[in-house]
Amino acid sequence: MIESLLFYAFASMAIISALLLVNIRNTARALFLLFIVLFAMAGLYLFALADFIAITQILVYVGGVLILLIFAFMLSNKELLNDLQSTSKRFISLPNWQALILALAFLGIMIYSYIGWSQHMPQWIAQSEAKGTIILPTDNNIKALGFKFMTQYVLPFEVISVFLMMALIGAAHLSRKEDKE
Amino acid sequence: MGVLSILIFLPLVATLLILTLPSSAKATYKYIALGFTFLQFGLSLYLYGNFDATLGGIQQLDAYQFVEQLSWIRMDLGAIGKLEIDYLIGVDGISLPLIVLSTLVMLMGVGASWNIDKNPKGYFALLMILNTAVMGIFSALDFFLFYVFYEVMLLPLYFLIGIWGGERREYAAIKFFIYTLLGSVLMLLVIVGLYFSVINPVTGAHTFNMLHMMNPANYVDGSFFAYITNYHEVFGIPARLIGFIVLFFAFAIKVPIVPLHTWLPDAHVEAPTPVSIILAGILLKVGGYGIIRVCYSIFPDIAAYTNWWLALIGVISILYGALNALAQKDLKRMIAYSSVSHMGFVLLGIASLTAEGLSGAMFQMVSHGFLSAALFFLVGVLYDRVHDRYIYNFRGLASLMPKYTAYVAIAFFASLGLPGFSAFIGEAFVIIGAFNAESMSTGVPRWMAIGGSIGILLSAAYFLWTLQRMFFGQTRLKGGQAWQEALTDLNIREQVILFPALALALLLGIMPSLVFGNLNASVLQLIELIKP
Amino acid sequence: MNTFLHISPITASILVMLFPLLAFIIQAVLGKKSISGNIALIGIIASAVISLFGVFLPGWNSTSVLQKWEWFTIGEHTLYVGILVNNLTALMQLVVCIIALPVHIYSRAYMKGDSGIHRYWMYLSLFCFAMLGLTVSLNLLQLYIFWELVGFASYLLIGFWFTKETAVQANKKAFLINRIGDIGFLIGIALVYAHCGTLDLSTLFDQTSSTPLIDKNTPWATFAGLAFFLGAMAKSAQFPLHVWLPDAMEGPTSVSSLIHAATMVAAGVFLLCTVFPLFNETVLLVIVLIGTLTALSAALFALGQYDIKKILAFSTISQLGFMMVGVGIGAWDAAMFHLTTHAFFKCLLFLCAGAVIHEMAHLKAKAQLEFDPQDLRHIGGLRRFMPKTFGCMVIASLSLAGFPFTSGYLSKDSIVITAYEWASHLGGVYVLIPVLLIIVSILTAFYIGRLIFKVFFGSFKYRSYIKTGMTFHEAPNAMLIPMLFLAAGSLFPLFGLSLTNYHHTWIMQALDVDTVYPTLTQAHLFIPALLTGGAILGWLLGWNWYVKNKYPLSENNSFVHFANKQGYLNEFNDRIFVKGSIKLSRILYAFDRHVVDGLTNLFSWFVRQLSVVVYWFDKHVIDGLVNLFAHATYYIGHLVRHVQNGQLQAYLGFALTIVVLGILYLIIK
Amino acid sequence: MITLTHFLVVSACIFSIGLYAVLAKRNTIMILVGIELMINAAILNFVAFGKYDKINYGGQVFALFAIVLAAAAVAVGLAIILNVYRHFKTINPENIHELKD
Repeated sequence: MIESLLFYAFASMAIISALLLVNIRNTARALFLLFIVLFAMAGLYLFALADFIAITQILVYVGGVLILLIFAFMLSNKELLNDLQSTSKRFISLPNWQALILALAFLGIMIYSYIGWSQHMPQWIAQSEAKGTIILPTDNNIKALGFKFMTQYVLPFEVISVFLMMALIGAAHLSRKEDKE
Repeated sequence: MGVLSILIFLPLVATLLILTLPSSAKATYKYIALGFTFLQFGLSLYLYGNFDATLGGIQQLDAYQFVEQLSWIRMDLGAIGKLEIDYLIGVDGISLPLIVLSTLVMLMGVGASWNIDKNPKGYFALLMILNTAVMGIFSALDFFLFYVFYEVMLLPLYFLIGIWGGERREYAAIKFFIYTLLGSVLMLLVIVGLYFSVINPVTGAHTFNMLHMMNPANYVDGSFFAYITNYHEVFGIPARLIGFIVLFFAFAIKVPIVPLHTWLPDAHVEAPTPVSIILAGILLKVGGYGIIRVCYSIFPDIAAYTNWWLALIGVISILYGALNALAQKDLKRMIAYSSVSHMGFVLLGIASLTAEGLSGAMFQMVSHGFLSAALFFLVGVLYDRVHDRYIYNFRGLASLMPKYTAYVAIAFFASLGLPGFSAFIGEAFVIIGAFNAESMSTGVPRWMAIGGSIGILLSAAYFLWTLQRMFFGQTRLKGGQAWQEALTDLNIREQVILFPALALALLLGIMPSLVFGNLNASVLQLIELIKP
Repeated sequence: MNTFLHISPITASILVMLFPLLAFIIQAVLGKKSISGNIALIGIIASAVISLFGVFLPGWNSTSVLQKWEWFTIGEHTLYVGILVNNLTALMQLVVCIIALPVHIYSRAYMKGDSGIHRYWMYLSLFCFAMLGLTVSLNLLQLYIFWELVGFASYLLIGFWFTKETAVQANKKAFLINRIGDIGFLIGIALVYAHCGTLDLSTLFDQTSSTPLIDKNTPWATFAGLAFFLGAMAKSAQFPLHVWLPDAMEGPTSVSSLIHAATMVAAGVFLLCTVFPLFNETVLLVIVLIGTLTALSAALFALGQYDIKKILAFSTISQLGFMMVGVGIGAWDAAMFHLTTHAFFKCLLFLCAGAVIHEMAHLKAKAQLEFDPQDLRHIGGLRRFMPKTFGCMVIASLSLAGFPFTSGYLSKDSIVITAYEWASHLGGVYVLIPVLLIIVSILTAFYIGRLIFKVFFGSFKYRSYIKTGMTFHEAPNAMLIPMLFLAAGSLFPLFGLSLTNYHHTWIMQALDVDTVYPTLTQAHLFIPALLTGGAILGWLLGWNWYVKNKYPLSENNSFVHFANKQGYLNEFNDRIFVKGSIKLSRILYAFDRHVVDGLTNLFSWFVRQLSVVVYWFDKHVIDGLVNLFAHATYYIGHLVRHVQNGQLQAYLGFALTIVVLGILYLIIK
Repeated sequence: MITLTHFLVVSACIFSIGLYAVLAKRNTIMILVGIELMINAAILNFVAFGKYDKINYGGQVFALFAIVLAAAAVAVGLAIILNVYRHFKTINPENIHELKD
């Protein structure tokens, strides 16, 4: 019961914060709201029995991405701030309602299909439920994951590592000053 | 190339000459125009002198004189037959007086153009084209050729009024153009109808030859305009009647008759003096000539059938025009309306279908030709001096301009039909012919003749009233001293132009045989044609 | 016998015509020259001499001669111009010459010093030419031409002082009213031509041929007769077309005397005499009625006039009425006789009046007074100053009144007596005609008496000026001699030695017309007695009224006003005919401008509107379709172009929209 | 009981919000934020589904991969944004339409 309450609490926190995030004008605040959203999402991962993912989320996102965003934002000059302030004086501008409709359409479609699924789950889920091959709260996820990375997913793991490095190098390259030129 | 062709195309040479000369030589244009029209006048006198008055003409080609016939367009149109258009010109008693008149009026017109400053090159070139067209109309015997000249005539006039005219010249020019074009377009329809109804008896091809159209034997049986075996009807009206009415309509616009006359006052008022002269002197005659040459000769049966109505229109035109002239305050407009009235006599005379009436009508046309030319010229003299024509703005001009007044008085009295002047002979014989019509049982009742004679009274009324208002009494001018100085008496050039016209009016009034003599055979022939 | 013997009357009458014409042409060519008077005078003297010795004396009472030349051919008929000399034409021509000659002489003095004198002589010569041509014309059309030319010359002469407003009004009126008559004449000519095919007088009224060309009892003959009479009515100033003649007095007095008293106005009578064979009884009756009415009304109007010349004008009209009656009763010989005698005495009356007016005008100019020199009320007692003029005028007046020993006595009696005979032959109400004529005769005596008394008796209003050195004298010789000559002509011996019997005068003997009714001898006695007695009574009354100043009628008498205003005819004409036709013409012009031209303009407006509609259709529908394709293409392009707006979000949005749509499609499917 | 559907609904909401942010925001940083939201929604789905895959642990493994890639994307994205800003003096994507034809 308390589990459900917590889930709803996290879920509502994520959704409300996300809504606030997109509707707030101040980018700095928005970024902090994102912080909350990401925390709430991490909480939700926990309810999906993915503790390692939740921790990674906090580490990478909150600790890395978000800080990066805030720094990038803070580091860009004052004009950028002004520019941001001056834009979008309208609460809902014309493209906004288009975007809103599109977003709602997506939401509708997804909800519609999930409602469809709630009656009969995909076959593989039903199978795994029947076999009992579902992750249980008692399982050691981190160990299992470690095994998987090192065995079954070793190639993707390596590729993604290289990719990550490339991305970071690239980012560093891109964001360097080009005064000399 | 015969004399007649030279007469027709001489002005074209003048046009070319004028167009090729540089603008620096613009002083010579008028001399060129004058020289050529003078030459033309001489040629027309040559025609007059060598004319055999005993030959009738009308529908017999061998009775025409100075005939020139050339194949112009010959085209095999396959199933429709052969297209046969001739360059066929000739002169008979009907056209000869009008040709001589035209050359004379042209001469007057050129004389009156002496002071044209605005683009003389274009002006004289157009004038000479007009001259060619007019000569062509009066001598063409092929309907197609006639039509071509008829259309060519419109264009220069349009520009002459539209460019060299008065304040509302565009309006007047367009009105004139549309009116006349309406007539000629309708005429074209009938021409085509006639073409397909008539066959040249020699070649067997359809023909535009007017003389063939006058002969009942040349009509194809059952064709649209066929004479006897004709059952074609349009809205229940026989086809030949329709054809006649349409052609009459086309020429009646030119004459003009009431109620198709409204282009005339506007055109006259706005046109420059020389164009007014030519318009009144020649172009109105084209209408009368067309009725005689085309309507009456090609549709003699219908002519006999409809003449009551034509005479009625004539009488209405006489009275209506005269009464309107009485109401005018603009001198030129008054004379324009008087033209309507005087041309009504022409129609009445033609419709009477008597030798007297027809001759009278022809005579009236000739007489009105140079008299109206003289009248318009006289108005132009006044207008030249003070740029005003409003009758009430002048008073007592007789003390100021005695010579001018004398000329005006003579022209007025000649126009109102004072015996001894030509208009009298014309009007008197129209009236006599109209009276005679009942004896000849052509269907024109006598009350129309009486109605026409009341027109003579009214013409006296408006001319005398004008004379009294403008010329007699104590001198009083709207423009005051400035006008008094501007209103100089006639100069030599003006007198040289006016004198022959008025002298001719007197000469013809005393010796009408100068016209009647050449006319008579043709008129009798025409009467014969209409009443077989 | 004389030098003219070897000239035929035809040639002579052509010469008679040509001299004034020549004079006219010479003057017209020369223009303003002081000698123009001489030229005109020489012309008329030559004409008069030739007329008398070359035409009249040889031609009188011999068979009529004619000569014609081809004029022109029209249709199947040939018209001829020609000269016809018979008793009638020769007499008329002579009368014109004989009257014109003294008037020319008189004018030299009368018109002296006028600035437009050369025009005067020119016009006068033109008039003489036309009038003389009129008399001897053979062809009706030729006659008509001269007839109108006479009117034209009269127009010019009435309006001779063209700066005078009344004069130019009068000449216009004269010409227009004459025009009405001319139209009648022309219609008559046209009818005759239509039925007989010729206008040759000698052919038309050939007395010798057994079958006359004209059957005068046909309706058209009645109509033609009335038409000719209309012509004569206007020219001879018959009621109600007489209104121009009093106004025509605006011209110089010499002109009035020649044209508007003696010759031109008589041309109507002459015309009727010429075409007399055409008239049937209906027409003749109309002529009698109109003639009587004219004689009566004009005599009444004359009573109320104050202007000397207007009195004389009405007197002329009245006398012309007599002549018309003469024609109407069939006694056109009597009419011609009266015409002749009337020409003399009426011309004389005018010349005398002219002399008086001349002197009065001089006085007015010298004394710088402001009055109308023609007004009776300003004149009086002149017999002491102008005894010779007075004498002449008395003779003329007696003649006009029909006093014995004068020519007027003979001629007037001839008409009245014949009228009586005619009436008693017909009986009934026709008797009214001679009775009325007798009354008119007495009235004539009275009004001419009034004129004489007022002018020559009583006291002169401006006597005081004469005492102060202004001269007022007898007319100069140049004026007196013609007057004396005419005075002699107004007495009976010129026309026949018989004092009483007009049948014995040479004119009546020569022209003698056979009347259908018998001669009544007793009428020859009592009617002259009645006329003379009545005239004397009238004079006595007039003497009492005007000389002794016992005038019984008040100024405001409505009858006097009626007479003075000429029966309000002018006002009536002005209101009905002049205003009416001007109004009609205005209405018609408005109609022309607004309705006829309006229709044209409406039509053009309609066409223009139609073109606008068609253009709209073309632009919006036809071209619209084309444009629609273009626009649709463009719009689609534009729409698609928005997709390519370079904005990431938009691209994304579109992509996602498509995705959504795709999914929706899958779901629905 | 928290079922799969609960997770899916929450993830759908977050995804839509992220989508909205991506489409509607005038600020490139916020677009990045939106992308992050969408990625998070996807990760949530991964882990929610991953619950039923004990054998391969596919859901959680790929969730980790996704986090890593997201981090990389943000790094590169921010770098690009900064460059763009330098170049265009704005980070409003509406004003950046060099891609336009």
